[in-house]
Amino acid sequence: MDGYATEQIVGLWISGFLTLCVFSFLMGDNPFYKFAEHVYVGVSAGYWMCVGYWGTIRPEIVEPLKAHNPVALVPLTLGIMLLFQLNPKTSWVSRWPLCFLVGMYAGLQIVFTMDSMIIEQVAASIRPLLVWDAAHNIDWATTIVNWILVFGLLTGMIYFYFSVPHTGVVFGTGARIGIWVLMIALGASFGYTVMARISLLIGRMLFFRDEFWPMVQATLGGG
Amino acid sequence: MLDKLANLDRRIIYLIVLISVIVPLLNPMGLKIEPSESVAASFQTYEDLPEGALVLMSIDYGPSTAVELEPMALAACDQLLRHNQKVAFMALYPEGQALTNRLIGRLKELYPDKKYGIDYVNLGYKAGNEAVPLKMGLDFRGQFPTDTRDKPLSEIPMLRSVTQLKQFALVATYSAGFPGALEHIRITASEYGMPLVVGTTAVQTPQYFPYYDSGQVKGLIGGLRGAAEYEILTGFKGAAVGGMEAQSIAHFTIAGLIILSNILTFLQFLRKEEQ
Amino acid sequence: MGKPVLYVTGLADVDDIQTLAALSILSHVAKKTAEYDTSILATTSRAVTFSAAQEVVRDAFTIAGRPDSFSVESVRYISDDQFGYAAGVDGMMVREQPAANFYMGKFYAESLIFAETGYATGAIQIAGTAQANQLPFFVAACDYTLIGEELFAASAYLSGDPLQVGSLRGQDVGKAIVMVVLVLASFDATLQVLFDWSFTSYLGALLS
Amino acid sequence: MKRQIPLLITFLSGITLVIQYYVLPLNWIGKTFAGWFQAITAFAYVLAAISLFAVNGKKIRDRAPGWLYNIVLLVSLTATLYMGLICDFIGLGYPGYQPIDEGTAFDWMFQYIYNPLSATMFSLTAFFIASASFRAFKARSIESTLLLSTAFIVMIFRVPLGEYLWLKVMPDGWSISWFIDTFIMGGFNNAGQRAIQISSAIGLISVSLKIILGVERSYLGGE
Repeated sequence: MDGYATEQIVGLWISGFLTLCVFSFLMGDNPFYKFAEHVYVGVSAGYWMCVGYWGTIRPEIVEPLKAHNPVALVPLTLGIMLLFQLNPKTSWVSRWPLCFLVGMYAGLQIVFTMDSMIIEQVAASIRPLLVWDAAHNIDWATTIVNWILVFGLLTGMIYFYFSVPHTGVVFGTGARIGIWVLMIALGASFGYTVMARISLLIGRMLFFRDEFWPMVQATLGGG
Repeated sequence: MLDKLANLDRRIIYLIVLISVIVPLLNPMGLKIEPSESVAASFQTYEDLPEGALVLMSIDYGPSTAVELEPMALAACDQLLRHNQKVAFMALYPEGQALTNRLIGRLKELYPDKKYGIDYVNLGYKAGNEAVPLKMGLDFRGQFPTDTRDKPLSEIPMLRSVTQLKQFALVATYSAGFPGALEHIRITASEYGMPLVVGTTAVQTPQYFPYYDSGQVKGLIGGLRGAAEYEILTGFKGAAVGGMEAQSIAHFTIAGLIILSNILTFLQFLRKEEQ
Repeated sequence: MGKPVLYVTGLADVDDIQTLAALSILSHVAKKTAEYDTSILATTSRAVTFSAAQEVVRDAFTIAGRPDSFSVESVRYISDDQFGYAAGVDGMMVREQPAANFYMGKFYAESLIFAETGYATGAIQIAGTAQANQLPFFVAACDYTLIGEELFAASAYLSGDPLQVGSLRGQDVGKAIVMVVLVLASFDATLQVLFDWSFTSYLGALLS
Repeated sequence: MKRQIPLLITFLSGITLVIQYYVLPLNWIGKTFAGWFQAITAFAYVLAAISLFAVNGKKIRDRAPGWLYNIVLLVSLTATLYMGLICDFIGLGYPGYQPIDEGTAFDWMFQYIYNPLSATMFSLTAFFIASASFRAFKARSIESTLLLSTAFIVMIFRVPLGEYLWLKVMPDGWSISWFIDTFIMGGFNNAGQRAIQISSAIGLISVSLKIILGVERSYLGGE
């Protein structure tokens, strides 16, 4: 029937209805929005659990146990202990798996932060403060960028240096320039965030233009 | 009059934004888009891949950011399949697995002759955030024993000989947040030395620019704008280019709102001075 | 007397470091409001954060010597949902007309809704978060904003706990090393460009 | 006892992970720990779904205000779990396929219910950013003026219309996108972002050390 399978038609009508329910929040909180919100919370929690089971619990625990591999008992017991958090009286039991997660998470941060987020970033900011271009006179653009990179990072770090009051020549002006550099960086991030938020709305309008409306025309308008 | 305009009702502003997005979508102006350097670098990284290369694509975004990231992933997959290279999908984001299904559905339409298991495969989602790239680098087959159809890697033609992460020519992550690009940068790229291309939302682009500047990331594609540039570079007819006009008008509207509001505040300030 | 002080903690639970910093700052703010006998309204979006916040405010009032003026109503759980939390806190802002709004902790897109309504009610607004992509909005809309690490520095400083302040000192040593290396290495690279000679290349030649 | 053993677990799991990273023959420990970490995180999703049943069940029993919505939530949660998990347990699933794969009812639910709800929920932020831009974003200090003017430049000239108008007005030697790429993003943004990220990376390592050594215990919550 004009290229749309029935479950696609039903699906698109439901999607259209739910999209309008969520948009109704703009008119103020109302039953349609509350309905859509609660469906969303229920469906997303269900989705995460199903994908978590098939993706991780089954291969990490269920299958090794079927193959009589006792090591899988450890994550199983730690996992079940996590469920004790539901009842306040036995919630102390859930601390054991929680501590394993938090301890390992802390270990991961120590191991994988130093190199990629500090050393390589500082190395990339080390730039010569004067650059010649091919014809051996000053390449102004790169020199200025290098100055911004080196002294921008330096003053930015001074702004985040807390054990000395931000007064006086070095720390006073340093922190002052530092906050200005941060403000320009945050300004750029503001511009990009506006771009992101608007494209979310464009995405929903594209849904109506490219998926929902053609289906309605195909089925109701007789094509 | 001044005060009434200053605290305009929210709903009127919502209406203005809605109109500024809908009108350009209904009649596109066809403005030219200039690809930027970091997007051209990502395109080139894919282009330089050898014939029949194997790429690991990590789909780390959810439905809320699919509008920005799906066009990028689709254009890249189109580029790979056109050069009959192979792509294995994985996901650090739970919703990534279902969105990979959607990508595969589109690829089936575009390339009916390409087969699941020979040209593309879905290894699915693994919980555990950073622990996934950590284990994947130590023992790839241990982290992904089967694909989402429970077929062991040894029975999948394109992955039969693959046991280590190093056997992939390139890793690409299309990431909306945590877990995603930062985990791949810190572990997959920095730790295991894999070449990495990052596609991300416009919100996170400024945060990842330093990693492109330091060379830890081979290419960076940012937001719907980056997706539109990538579509132009690969010549893929996607959704992103169409959205850019609406993006332009909406940006001008919001910039106008900020200016108007500051002018109004200034006028109110002047009037208070006179009293 | 007069208008209350509103203290909004972020969306994350106590397992997030930003929420812990928010609670430590809350205890200081609650102590101040107790001393000046103004009422405080603290809102939370997670059950565990709610119970922790109640403890913090009750202790603060007792330490300030006014255990009687602590009311259970002053700490409220609004909702787990992001926009439900935003709508709930907005309603309180419009009804209670607080004189000062604090937004401390981990915020996402709803930070806009708080800052906008808070601005419209004319309250003084102070925000603090380490969420990099929410900082621009707080800076643009609030009177003062704690940026990233400042949130943790403020909570350590206000808590007065020697361990916290000590670790702050330790982190500053790390930052000092980064600054010194940055300046010296850049200076060295400049020498390399100007005179085609630098300390590092000289050392390199010696060692090899 | 309730606090000593959990802190010991945090210490052991953190230290083991750091040691196995530097001592290469030991990195099979890293692999096993990573597997356990993944399994427990997946169990956290199970915990979230079960606690939803507990919280909403209680609200329905006590007829708390809006309990109808809680029924909607539980119905959508149970339906999702049925389609993604339970149907396979009771043998009504898809032979040879996981029930969450392409073309299944679960996949249909994701595409036509979860997807529009989640996408539209976040697209609301496009409206919020517009109203906040008008009502709250004032240039009140040097810092916010710097931020708003950079945001203005990025917003206007990072979109095709802006570039088009710039080319119309300015002599063609001056490319605005080159200026933004080189100075605003390449200079100030990289310097400012690095200042923020390096300071927070150092802070992250310090907090992780405090967690492993048991100095930072507040994640254990009350007694």
